Amino acid sequence: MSDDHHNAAPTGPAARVKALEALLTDKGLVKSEALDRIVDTFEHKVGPRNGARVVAKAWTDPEYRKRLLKNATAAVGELGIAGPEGGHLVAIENTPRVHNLVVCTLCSCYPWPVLGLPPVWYKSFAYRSRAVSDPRGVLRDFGLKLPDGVEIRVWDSSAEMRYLVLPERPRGTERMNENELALLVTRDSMVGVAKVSAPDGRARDAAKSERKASTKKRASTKG
Amino acid sequence: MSDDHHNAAPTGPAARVKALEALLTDKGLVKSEALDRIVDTFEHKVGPRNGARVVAKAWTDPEYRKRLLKNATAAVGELGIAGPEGGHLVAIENTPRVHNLVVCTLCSCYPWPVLGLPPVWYKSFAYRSRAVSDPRGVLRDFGLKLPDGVEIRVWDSSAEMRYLVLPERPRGTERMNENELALLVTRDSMVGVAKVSAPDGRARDAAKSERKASTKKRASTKG
Amino acid sequence: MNGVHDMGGMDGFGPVVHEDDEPVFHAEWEGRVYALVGSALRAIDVNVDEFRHAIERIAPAQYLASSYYERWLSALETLLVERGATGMRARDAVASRAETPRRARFTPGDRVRARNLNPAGHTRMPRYVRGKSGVIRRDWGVFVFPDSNAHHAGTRPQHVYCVEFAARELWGKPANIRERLFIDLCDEYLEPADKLRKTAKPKARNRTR
Amino acid sequence: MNGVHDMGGMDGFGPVVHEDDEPVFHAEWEGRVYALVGSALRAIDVNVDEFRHAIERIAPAQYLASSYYERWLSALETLLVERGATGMRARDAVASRAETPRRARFTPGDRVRARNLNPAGHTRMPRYVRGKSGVIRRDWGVFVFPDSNAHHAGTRPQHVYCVEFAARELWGKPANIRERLFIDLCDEYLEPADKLRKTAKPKARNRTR
Repeated sequence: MSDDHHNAAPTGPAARVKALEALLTDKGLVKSEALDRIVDTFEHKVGPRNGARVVAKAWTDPEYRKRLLKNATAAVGELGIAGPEGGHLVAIENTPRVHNLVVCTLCSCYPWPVLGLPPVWYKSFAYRSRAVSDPRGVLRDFGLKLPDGVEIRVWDSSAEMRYLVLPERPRGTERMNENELALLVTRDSMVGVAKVSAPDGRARDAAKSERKASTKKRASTKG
Repeated sequence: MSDDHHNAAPTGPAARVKALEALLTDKGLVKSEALDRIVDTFEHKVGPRNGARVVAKAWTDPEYRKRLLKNATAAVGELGIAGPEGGHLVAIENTPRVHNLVVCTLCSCYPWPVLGLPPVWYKSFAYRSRAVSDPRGVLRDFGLKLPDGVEIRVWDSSAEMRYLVLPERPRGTERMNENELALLVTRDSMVGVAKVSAPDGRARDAAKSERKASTKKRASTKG
Repeated sequence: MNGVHDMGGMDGFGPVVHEDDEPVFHAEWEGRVYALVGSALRAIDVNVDEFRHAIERIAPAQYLASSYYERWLSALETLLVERGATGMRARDAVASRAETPRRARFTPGDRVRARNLNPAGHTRMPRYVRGKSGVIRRDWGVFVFPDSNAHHAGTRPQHVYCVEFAARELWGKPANIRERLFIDLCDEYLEPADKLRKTAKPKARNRTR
Repeated sequence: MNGVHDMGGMDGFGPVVHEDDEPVFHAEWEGRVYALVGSALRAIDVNVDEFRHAIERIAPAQYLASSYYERWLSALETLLVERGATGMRARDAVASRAETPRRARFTPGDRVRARNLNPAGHTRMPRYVRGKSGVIRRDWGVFVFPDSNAHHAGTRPQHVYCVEFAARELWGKPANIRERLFIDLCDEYLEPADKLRKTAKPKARNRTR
């Protein structure tokens, strides 16, 4: 999206938003500082790192995995993750035979607390229109070609349930711990348009060398 | 539609058309004089007056009406009317109990030889979308409110058949001849979004004085 | 294709606006486009189904933002560019080969169901009738099959029928019982309605996950 | 409403384009709109269904020409103007009245058909499942009914189920048998599939005209 030229025009969205905010703060309906906090939260605190922690924990803790699949809202709550659009979370598990894909055809519902705000492709008309009728074609757009024998399950989140895909743990990660694993888990894999890859050479080395440090830092970025 | 500003811009349709015509005449694929003739034909020669002649004749000549309802292509051909989009004409007759309405939801197919090129409203998304699902609402947009007891038949011309509505002959026109009647018949009535009205003033007086006669005559125009 | 052009039954386009004393063309270029399309398409062997499909292929946002003749113009440009890639020669005239028409499978009075077809290419069966049941009212005779003809994949000549649908079948119970829809559908678009409807069943399982 | 927003199964939007290292917001105003919507709607008592419907009410051509946050902005403006007409006071809180939930009509394993509903207002049942048969997989419990809640016409609390559809049921025979769709549908959207399907029949007549 190139919104730059919009910003210049007085009727562009930037100007309209500024006018709206002025009106609403003037009327006492909103507070600019509260808006600042919301923007900051979604730019810096809530994001796919939350979901990655959940996935990594489910990969390494079989009991947690069970709780996650049974009641995802409660299970992510154990990690301090909660918030708007997170009241009815459902985790769906990929297996070698079943691949899950999440879409919202009618708007762009998304599990904010675990994945943050949705990327442009998730909100795109191309994705919203074709994910339900041509999921294999959509996955090919992402460079993911699944074997014919794999069943694809598409989840159209039309009501209040919000879906988190629990991707398959990649081979070659048996020695990695929870924090290292979390670094591998991408947003796309938790929506179901990608698989999680084992780290290649360099990254694997990096993961090893930073094993201790990373643990502490990421824990402090919790929402 | 305000296309005026387009004409000024070099990338507007007017400029693009000019460039196309130059290219195609240059390649010998089209001839400008042939294009002139086509434009002239549809601006001045082919139009709803053709259909009006057909309707007026059907109102005044019961045998012609029968032929029209049986094979409209042949019947309009008797009046020298033919041309593109006229190869499979079908006439559908309105009665006091049945009102017909024609639309083309997928593009804007229209019986050119009898009605000319379609008006903007026929090509509008509003008409194409709602004529099939809410015909009574669409007719209200045209100011036509039909009694609840009247059945509405919508014809979506999705194949090569092109539909011409044969409207009801209005009361009070019993003394009018074919040429006078043709002047009453509007384009909209032959698409089915309007009824044909008797001429006001003069004709209404005539209608009153002919009350008795009309009963009998109308009986003869029944389907 | 299930394009935005297939707008039967859509909401949101507002009331129909009628223009009094409307001219045939609202600008000179509209007339030129109209005339050019008819002449040029013949010259480069583009059939009507292919032209319609070129209009359907206009990107949805552009389609909705364009006027009727702007869409004609865009489609013509597209076809010329595509043909230009092959030196503006006519394509192999597959369409002109004489093909044997399919025999009529239905006769007036037959109950039929419009099949649930979702072709990626051109089709003249709008979405709003698919899966719905109606009655054959007329057999119009044999016509070219738009779905193949648009792609120069043969004319596949077949019968086209006028099929009647109750508005309630199309739009559900609140629809007026005194409203019917008539639409002309190709033989291939239809299946007998009286045979048991075979729905694709998900296997009976206890849980999804 | 059968709006352009209901795009499941539509063709023509091209491939999905992926942006690497995408920022959360692509311009500062996007973040402000996001934050404003959440805060302002609460202040003027607009529920999420009403907000979604305000987005759906954007004119189709504008909807397709706008980005996600541009649509949020337009919807917010619309709602503020509409509320402004009533002095920006919250509407009567019909939605907050305690209503008795409808009892669950279905249980996991039941075969159901999505009803052919075409409401003029807000709905969360997309067109592509209507009339199609599937199987109840989960009962998620009781939720507000979006179709009424969006119009402040009561919450009509009812069960929402996860319903499984075979891709072939939705898209016809060419669909891959190894594809299934799961969608959460309200009790009122569904009817038992095993009862004989009553199609609205046109009266048997010999001719249409």
